[in-house]
Amino acid sequence: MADFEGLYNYWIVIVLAMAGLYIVIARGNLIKKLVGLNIFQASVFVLYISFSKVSGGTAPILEKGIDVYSNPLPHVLILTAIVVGVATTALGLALVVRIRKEYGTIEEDDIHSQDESM
Amino acid sequence: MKDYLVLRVITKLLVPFILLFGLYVQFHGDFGPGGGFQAGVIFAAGFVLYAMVFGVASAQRILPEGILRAGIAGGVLIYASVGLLGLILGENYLNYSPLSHVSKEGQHLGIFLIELGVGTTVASVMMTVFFTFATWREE
Amino acid sequence: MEEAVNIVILALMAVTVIGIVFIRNLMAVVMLSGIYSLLAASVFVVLDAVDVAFTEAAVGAGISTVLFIGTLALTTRIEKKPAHKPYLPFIVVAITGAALIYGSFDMARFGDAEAVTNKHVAPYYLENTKKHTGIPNVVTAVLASYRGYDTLGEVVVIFTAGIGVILLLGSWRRGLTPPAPHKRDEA
Amino acid sequence: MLKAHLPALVIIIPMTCAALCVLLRRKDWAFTVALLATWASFAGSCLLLVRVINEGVISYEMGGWPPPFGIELRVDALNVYLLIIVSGIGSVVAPYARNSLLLEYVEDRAYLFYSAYLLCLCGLMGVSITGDAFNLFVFLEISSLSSYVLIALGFDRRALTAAYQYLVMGTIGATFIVIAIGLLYQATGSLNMVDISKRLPEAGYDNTTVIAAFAFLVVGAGLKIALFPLHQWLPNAYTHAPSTVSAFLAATATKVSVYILLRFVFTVFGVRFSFEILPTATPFLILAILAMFLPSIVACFQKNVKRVLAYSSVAQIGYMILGLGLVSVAGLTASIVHLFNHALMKGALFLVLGCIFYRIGSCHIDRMAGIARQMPWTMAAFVGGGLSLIGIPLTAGFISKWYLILAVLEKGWWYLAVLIVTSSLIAIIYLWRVIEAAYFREPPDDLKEVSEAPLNLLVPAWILVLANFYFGIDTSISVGVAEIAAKALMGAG
Amino acid sequence: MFTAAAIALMITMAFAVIRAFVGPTLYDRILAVNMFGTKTVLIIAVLGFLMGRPEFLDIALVYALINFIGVIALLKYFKYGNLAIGPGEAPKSIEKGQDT
Repeated sequence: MADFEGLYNYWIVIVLAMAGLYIVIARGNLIKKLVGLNIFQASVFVLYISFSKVSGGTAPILEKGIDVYSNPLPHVLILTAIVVGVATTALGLALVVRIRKEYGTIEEDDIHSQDESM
Repeated sequence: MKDYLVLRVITKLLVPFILLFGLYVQFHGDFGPGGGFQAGVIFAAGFVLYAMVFGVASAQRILPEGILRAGIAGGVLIYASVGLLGLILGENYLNYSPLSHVSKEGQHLGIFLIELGVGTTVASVMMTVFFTFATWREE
Repeated sequence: MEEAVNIVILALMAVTVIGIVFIRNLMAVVMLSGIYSLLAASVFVVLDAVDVAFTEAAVGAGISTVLFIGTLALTTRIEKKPAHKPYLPFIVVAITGAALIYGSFDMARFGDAEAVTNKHVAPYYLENTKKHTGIPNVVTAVLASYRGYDTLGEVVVIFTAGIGVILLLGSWRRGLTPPAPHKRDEA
Repeated sequence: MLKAHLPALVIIIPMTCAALCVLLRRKDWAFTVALLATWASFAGSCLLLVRVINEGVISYEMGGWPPPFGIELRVDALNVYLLIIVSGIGSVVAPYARNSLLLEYVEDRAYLFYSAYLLCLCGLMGVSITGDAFNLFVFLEISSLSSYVLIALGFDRRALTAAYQYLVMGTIGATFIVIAIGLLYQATGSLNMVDISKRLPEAGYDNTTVIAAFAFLVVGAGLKIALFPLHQWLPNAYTHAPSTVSAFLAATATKVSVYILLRFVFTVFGVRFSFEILPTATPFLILAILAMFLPSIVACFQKNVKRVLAYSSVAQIGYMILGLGLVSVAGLTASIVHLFNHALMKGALFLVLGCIFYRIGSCHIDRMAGIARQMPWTMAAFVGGGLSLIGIPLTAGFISKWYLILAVLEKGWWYLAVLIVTSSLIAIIYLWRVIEAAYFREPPDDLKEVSEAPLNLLVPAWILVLANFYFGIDTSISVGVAEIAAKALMGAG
Repeated sequence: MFTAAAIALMITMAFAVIRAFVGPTLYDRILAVNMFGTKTVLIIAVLGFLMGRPEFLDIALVYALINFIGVIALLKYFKYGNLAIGPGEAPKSIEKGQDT
């Protein structure tokens, strides 16, 4: 299994991401779904950043006497992606608040049964 | 929240420092970690703290809705117009080099300005979103 | 040392996620997700992504948590017990995870300086940032100048979220009855 | 001077105007700004089309940084085709929005509605024009976030749950696309689409990372397209969204997502990788055929006409994917032409439904009984759009089916041609139910007094209906550009 | 020296996570979250020195701030069930019990 050395880091992150995705798909509570979405996205971000690490490198802030820097590009992408993520969360939560007002519940099953009885 | 003297005094002391720190992050982002987005969030966090301890109503006296909405749009406009400036000065959109006679200086100035735009929009949006959530009632 | 710290933090993240999956008290879930963000931010620090860590801490642990709490204040605190067994989601997640792990086989190994990711575009930024922009923080320079258009998009995304929240929640208190249809034009 | 900067300007104008709307805060000013912005970007797109036809591919370096280091806007025939669709529909729908019930509903926040509308337009156009994989994600999210908001503005409370469902599924889709882009970056070290496609052979076509990237991309884009088994969000979203929004999104949003799939599968991964190394053509064809039939059959049993049209949209996506799965210039031409024609017919039909909703406050098939007597022009427009949807000769819908059947026959798969015709017959069934109710049934008592829809709603709807007939006769632009685009896509591999 | 500190901090972080995990009451959890935040601040600072880039103290500062605000939000929610209330306004009671 020496071939896979250096991949374990990715694998842990992948498992974390999948746990997040599981929460999104399997749970019926609207807030919990959003928490899951956050975890899913945050884990994907960690995966991206893992790509950028260079052993022995340091943060890409140029300084005299340092030669090896980690790759700055994934950092930039993830900065943008985090912002997109929080924007999505804010909108999702606003929708949850409105849904709670209109339906009186934030459970998917209850909402379905209310819609069907209409 | 009128009984919590410690909290109120600490908050009063702390908020200016948080805002100052926000400004530091805004303008120091070129040299260390940080930048417009982070600064905007920290700046907003200062007001969020104030609003939580002294009530949203008093926070909104300092930053009324109109100013925040102008900030939301203003940041985007600052960013977009810095880009347009490059276009008017004969280069491609978002090229900051012609902002100064030395290309490097122009880039630096451009980055400074657009980070300002980012910070404005982010801070205004975060505060607006928080105020909206906090003051929303079911009836 | 860094590797070890990384592994320990990832393990803590795993524990946190397990907690989030099983705990039904939404308050605790939100708190744990805040912890998850803090841990992710620590991983970013260990992996040299300080700017990202900065943002994740401010956003994930700060603003997101406060917004979640604000929502809980307006809704409810306890999640209902799931009614049905989640076989299908489990299969979906297993397939997705397997695809990602399959995809990882040919990835550059963790920390490999010779990886193609670190050879093509990235060195250009590290070499030229100082010359082109005079800014030592490469991330800021790439963010604001080389990929400034992305950042413009990012600001617009935040702008969209802002007006979206106002549209959805701002002053609907007057009542939500939609306007009646106009059967004919009023004279 | 401005001509050189057109690729940037068509995006920047709606974006800046969206911010201006918020700053101006007056309903009428916001309306004027939005109208001018959509028209300006439509004019810009038309000029770009002329330039692309004359000069070939245009590359615009954002910020003056050469690709792959900076972000490149890359305009070829396919890009400009999408730009025309989005901005064209946007220009027709913007004046329509002014008098709809939606604006009365949002009242003093009308300016925010226009802002969100412009952002959605800007996001969709940004996706269509960019040459950078990650930038595509950013603009995709601008359009998605604004469409969640727009959908949630529907009058029914189910609009909220529909928007939430779309938000969750859309975000999963977008995150899958991000994963795919990350894997591609990991394999090639680049984010520029053209650069990635050049460097992929170096990474090796048996590279597991690239294969996984392909899978994530197809699923992610499939979620956004509402490709058949991943379509659950679409019927709810389009049914409960306000009519203006349904018309705009149904005509543009899924088209842009199909574009993402086309662009990645053909340009970035390349024909050789996507179809020769990986056996993906057959799965695409099977999904396409399922999508052509199952949602159509479901549509036949719906009571809400908007929902009928929404399911029909899912079915129509099947035709586009069918053309893609044929992997030939003819098939791709049919797909791309159908992007355009479907935008015209669905835009027209949803706008007509908006007119009906304005008068009777419902799109339920029983409430629409006998409506043709009170609103003859409106229902005539519906029939016109419906004919195009079915694919009657001399309409735009016929052109796309014609090319699709030609492409299928070129491969010698006559049974597929039979399937295409059969699925059109199903379209006759579900549209006939509506027409039968509107023309041959007695109206409900309380709706006998309804009068014709106001002109400012009727005119945009009729413009699109007439466009359906125009592009059913004169195909030089719609098919001509689509052919250039299809050849470029196939040749890129 | 810094390594030893980092290890010790890591262990305390693990304890804090476990406490947040098992509860049993929400106040235990809040305390755990608060303590966890403090430990993260410390570990970032320590890591900054370990990696030879002490300017990362900036990040530690942000953590400290954000953690403070987050905990205040939590506590305010528990006390008043709402985040907007100001001094002198009447608190709205929230549903009690069901804390686990």
